[in-house]
Amino acid sequence: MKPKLEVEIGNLHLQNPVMTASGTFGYGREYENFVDLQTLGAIIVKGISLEPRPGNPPPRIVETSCGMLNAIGLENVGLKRFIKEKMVALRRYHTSVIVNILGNTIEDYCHLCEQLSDVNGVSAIEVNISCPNVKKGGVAFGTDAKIVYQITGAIRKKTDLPLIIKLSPNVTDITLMARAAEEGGADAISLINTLLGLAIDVKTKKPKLANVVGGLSGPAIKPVALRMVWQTANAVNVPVIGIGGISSTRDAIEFLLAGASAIQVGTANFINPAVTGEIVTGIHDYLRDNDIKSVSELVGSVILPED
Amino acid sequence: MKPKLEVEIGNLHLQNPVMTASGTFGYGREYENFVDLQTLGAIIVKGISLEPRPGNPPPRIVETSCGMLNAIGLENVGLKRFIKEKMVALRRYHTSVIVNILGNTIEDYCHLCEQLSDVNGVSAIEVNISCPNVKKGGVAFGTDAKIVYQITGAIRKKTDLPLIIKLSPNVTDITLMARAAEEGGADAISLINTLLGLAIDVKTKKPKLANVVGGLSGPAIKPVALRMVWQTANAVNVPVIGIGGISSTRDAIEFLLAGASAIQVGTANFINPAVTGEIVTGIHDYLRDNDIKSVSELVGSVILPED
Amino acid sequence: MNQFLTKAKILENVEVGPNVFRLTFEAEEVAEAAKAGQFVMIKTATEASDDPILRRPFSIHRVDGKRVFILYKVVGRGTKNLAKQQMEIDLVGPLGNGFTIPEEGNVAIVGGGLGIAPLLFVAQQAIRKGRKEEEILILIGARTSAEFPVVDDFRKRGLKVRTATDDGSAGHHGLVTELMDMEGDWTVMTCGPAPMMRAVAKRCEEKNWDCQVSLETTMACGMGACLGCAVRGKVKHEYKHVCKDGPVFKAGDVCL
Amino acid sequence: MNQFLTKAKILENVEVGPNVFRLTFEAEEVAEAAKAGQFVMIKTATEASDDPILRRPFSIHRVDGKRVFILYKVVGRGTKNLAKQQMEIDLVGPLGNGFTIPEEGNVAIVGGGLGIAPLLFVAQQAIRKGRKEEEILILIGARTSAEFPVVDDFRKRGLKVRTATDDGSAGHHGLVTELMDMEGDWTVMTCGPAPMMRAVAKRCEEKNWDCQVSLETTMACGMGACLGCAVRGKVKHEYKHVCKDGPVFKAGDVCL
Ligand SMILES: Cc1cc2nc3c(=O)[nH]c(=O)nc-3n(C[C@H](O)[C@H](O)[C@H](O)COP(=O)(O)OP(=O)(O)OC[C@H]3O[C@@H](n4cnc5c(N)ncnc54)[C@H](O)[C@@H]3O)c2cc1C
Ligand SMILES: Cc1cc2nc3c(=O)[nH]c(=O)nc-3n(C[C@H](O)[C@H](O)[C@H](O)COP(=O)(O)OP(=O)(O)OC[C@H]3O[C@@H](n4cnc5c(N)ncnc54)[C@H](O)[C@@H]3O)c2cc1C
Ligand SMILES: Cc1cc2nc3c(=O)[nH]c(=O)nc-3n(C[C@H](O)[C@H](O)[C@H](O)COP(=O)(O)O)c2cc1C
Ligand SMILES: Cc1cc2nc3c(=O)[nH]c(=O)nc-3n(C[C@H](O)[C@H](O)[C@H](O)COP(=O)(O)O)c2cc1C
Ligand code: FES
Ligand code: FES
Repeated sequence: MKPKLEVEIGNLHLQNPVMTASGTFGYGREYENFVDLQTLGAIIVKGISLEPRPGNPPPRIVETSCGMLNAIGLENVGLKRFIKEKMVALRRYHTSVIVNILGNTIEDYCHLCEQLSDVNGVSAIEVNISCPNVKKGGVAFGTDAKIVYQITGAIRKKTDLPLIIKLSPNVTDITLMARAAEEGGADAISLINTLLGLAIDVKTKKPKLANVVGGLSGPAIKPVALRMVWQTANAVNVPVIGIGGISSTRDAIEFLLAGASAIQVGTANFINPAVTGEIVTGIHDYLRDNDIKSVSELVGSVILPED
Repeated sequence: MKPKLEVEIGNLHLQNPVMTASGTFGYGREYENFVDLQTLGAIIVKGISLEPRPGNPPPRIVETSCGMLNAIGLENVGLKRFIKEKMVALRRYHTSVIVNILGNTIEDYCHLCEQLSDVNGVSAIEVNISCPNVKKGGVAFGTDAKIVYQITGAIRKKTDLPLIIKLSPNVTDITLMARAAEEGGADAISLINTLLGLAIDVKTKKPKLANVVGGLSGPAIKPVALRMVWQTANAVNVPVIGIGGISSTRDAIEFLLAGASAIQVGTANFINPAVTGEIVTGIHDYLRDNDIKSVSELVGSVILPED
Repeated sequence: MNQFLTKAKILENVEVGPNVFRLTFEAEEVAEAAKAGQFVMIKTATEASDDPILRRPFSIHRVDGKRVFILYKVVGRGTKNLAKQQMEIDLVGPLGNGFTIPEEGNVAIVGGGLGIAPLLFVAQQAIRKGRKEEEILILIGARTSAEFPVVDDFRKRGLKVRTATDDGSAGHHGLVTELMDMEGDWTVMTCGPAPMMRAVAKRCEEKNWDCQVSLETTMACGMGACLGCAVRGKVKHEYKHVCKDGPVFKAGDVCL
Repeated sequence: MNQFLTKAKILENVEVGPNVFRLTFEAEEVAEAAKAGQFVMIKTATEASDDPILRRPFSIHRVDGKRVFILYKVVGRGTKNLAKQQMEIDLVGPLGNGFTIPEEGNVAIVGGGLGIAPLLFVAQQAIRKGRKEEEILILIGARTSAEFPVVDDFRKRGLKVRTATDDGSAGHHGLVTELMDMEGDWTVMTCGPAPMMRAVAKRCEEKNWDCQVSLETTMACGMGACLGCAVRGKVKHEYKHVCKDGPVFKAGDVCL
């Protein structure tokens, strides 16, 4: 019997739990030579703001051990061009599209939400309250439980679309942020965004990124991400979407076992542009080989030691 | 002219800024086949508690991408045997010995401090308030600024030895913890301890560590450590000791540039048991090649972009 | 646009100059789709390793049937690893926009150091487009004569090559731009260190010649997804992306 | 104790059985210092890579002059990387405590699967200690006959070898412990999968034979510094460290 890959994230139905992490898959079509976009659970696009943003000056990326730092600075085409160009192209594929949004103020987020709610083809909204790169819209929102509650509540009123709050890992207790988002009305929590990091060039004595600090992603951060996903899944009742260093089917399964209802693949797209499709197949095969009928059976089924 | 490698950490004088991170160099002698212990800035020994601790059940370590998780569980010989056996052996070397301590209560820490203050050959005390492995002595102390202040103040009264408070990176704002330690009377701040992480075996569905979660160390965490060291060095007036993924001279220089007055080498000892000696030589050569007269000139000399 | 992810058999990976290697691999689809100036992204970590994590971009040096050639210099971790690989390589390509070879007029190819790598392919395509040997001029600069691994490859094709070295050990003693004393209308295609390309572009501006530059920058995805490969455009706060808008740009479109 | 950190020249790294490789390298100091049962820690990442980060422990299979032999099975990332190395390896050793070869009496060597790796060295040393061939008995178990890469190496030395396979494809059809029907006093040295070693230890206890087991566990440092390689001792909450207290233990001292 064919195992069931479908998952429900609130009232968002996905054909499988594999999504692309915002900012690592462009607006989707960049990867069409390597992945049949229609086989993905969802495409999450690069974070969109009300107005276009040019992003940070270069250098914007630097490689680290098993990871990378990025300070793209949330460069994006802005809401208008996104709707007019990118969304039109994406609608041709029969794949769920989740729009990641970012703003400088709660009002920005509310406007974005309102306007995206009417756009044909948008399946859900993921709210980036955690990007460390832009001073105003970044760290401040995502590291204070009160503000997380406030912003989620405000956006919640503006949309009936499934609402995913994406959390920053740069906090003492991730479960407080997750609970605040849940109480604010989030349909799901996604985590983690990047860890704040720094690299210095010892020859020039200058930071390797023009922005000085950047966000750490990739396999290096996987253990931290997995721990936070596990903690969060045990702390909230809404579904959790796992992100952080996922590069293989095995990684994806780890996150599902830890309690993630679905996963996102980020940096790994750069290393293997076909990886998302491979993970969809891989999860299917794992379920089949282990006689598991449905992904949902796997979710949270990690076996803890008794003591 | 020979560059000057000496550094002062409060009133602790070190012949150079290279130390061994607690828990990664045993009680020192384990490495005597590979490093001339007398060339090191200081040896920081495995964390010592009042009573011996057996540590956690196995498995205690698991490799991750460019890093490792450990849940040793603070196994150690206890204060008595440490003083009677390990310290006696260490005294034969003319190297500064810094004792890392841990406890379950503030009283434990105070007792340890008092008793170590009288031990011949102990150059300084490093207080581990950050180990994530043992429920009581770990996370709770190191992630609450009030408690950091309290514990530092209490210990401060018990010893005239240089007092180093070692911080946990699992916090929203590392500078708050650093300032609390400074206000409590710390002579120096060392950071970072390990990041809390998790790994799951997809075959058995069990966590790979018997303790479920463990501490992430190694090159994977270097960008996070460097960022926190930079933030902390800009926030406090006491010296900062940089730790986290340092595996080469270049890594060590990065930390010095970011503002660390000295550095500790941890996980890298496992990969290259001679690495600490190589870094001492490497820093010397870097100073010479760049016409820098003293390590202290390098400290904090990162060049930030103007904007 | 046709782009491929493939494991290609290595036919040869040999040192052809000091720390300069030529890698030859079999990748029919890539060879067929490739245009001069495009590049491939190569994974340099071994199959059982996650580090170095990012692929490395390399220009296509030339193609011959199913075979693709890369000319690269060992400068850091990735290229060190690459120099050890002898069985197969994992690559993505061809990526980016190539040089635009004009339908008529003279073509000057100006390379500096290893910047010469993509330029043999340019000459190859110019000839294929019907350009006569005498309409093509190759100018190559290097620090020293030891750094001319491909001069002979141009000459073998009957192309005029003039060289310049910083130390005078071969050709003109001085800068390669000092060789740009041609008359008439030229399209100049250049790749090399930034200061050299700046000088070439300046000379072209003075002469009113069309100038195409091939830029390098750190890349993560190589296909327009990460936005990491930004370089400054001519307008303030306008950025171009080397992997997607380039790597070949009109000199006037970017800050060199 | 003499321990060395060294880059050793690889003389051979070849497949000698299904996924089983024999690595031979030149490391005079290590060869001289080594005792049967000790191990080395090998870096499997390439020089320009941080991953896999931890060294991997491998028993010394045997030594011959300056040469050291390792017998290893490709099971994961580290051993996959190792199987590709052909120039030199970066190693630390010899580490740990070896087998204690008794001054007199019979010696039985019981290996399961690749657990046979350190045992050839035991036989070699027993002979060097003046033990006669007939005082040494080699018992080897495996799943199938394909997994006997070193049986001939024992026989070549004139040693008695009896084998057992789970599938009956060679030797006794059954467990290697079923071959432990010797009479008299024996010292038994064993290395192999945990269930097999448990069974061997149990048989030894019944017969009142001295039993030495060689344990495996994940290691980080290999030299007693990290305390990561703990195994349970016989007392509750007492742990032994494989790299320093072992890898060879008296069967009675550890929980198998
Ligand atoms: C479109 C494109 C085409 C290229 N074509 C070629 C080619 O044909 N032949 C060739 O030898 N190289 C080429 N390069 C440069 C090549 O990608 C780098 O040399 C390589 O990535 C270095 O990797 P590494 O790991 O060895 O060095 P690293 O360890 O990453 O870096 C070593 C040194 O090189 C510098 N460096 C790293 N990457 C780059 C880069 N992309 N550009 C400039 N400096 C860099 C670093 O700052 C550092 O100083 C090209 C780059 C681009 C963007
Ligand atoms: C003292 C000692 C001596 C050893 N001698 C030999 C030897 O002579 N020949 C040989 O082939 N192997 C030997 N081993 C085992 C060898 O170290 C492991 O097979 C190797 O570390 C696996 O590395 P890997 O990266 O290929 O596998 P990994 O990717 O790390 O793991 C692959 C699989 O092997 C398991 N595994 C990993 N490490 C060990 C381990 N140390 N013990 C048991 N299972 C493990 C993992 O759980 C996983 O299932 C020895 C181990 C020790 C501790
Ligand atoms: C180049 C880059 C750009 C990113 N841009 C965004 C973004 O616009 N919005 C967002 O919410 N997250 C962004 N992220 C974070 C990723 O979506 C993801 O949360 C993070 O990279 C961790 O996952 P990974 O380790 O799989 O990459 C970006 C990450 C990278 C590497
Ligand atoms: C195996 C192991 C044991 C450790 N034990 C201690 C300890 O007892 N006390 C302590 O303060 N830190 C301990 N640490 C943390 C290190 O001292 C260091 O802060 C951390 O590993 C980060 O540095 P690294 O990346 O260089 O290893 C331990 C780390 C490891 C890997
Ligand atoms: S390298 Fe990713 S957009 Fe250019
Ligand atoms: S492996 Fe480190 S103590 Fe044994």
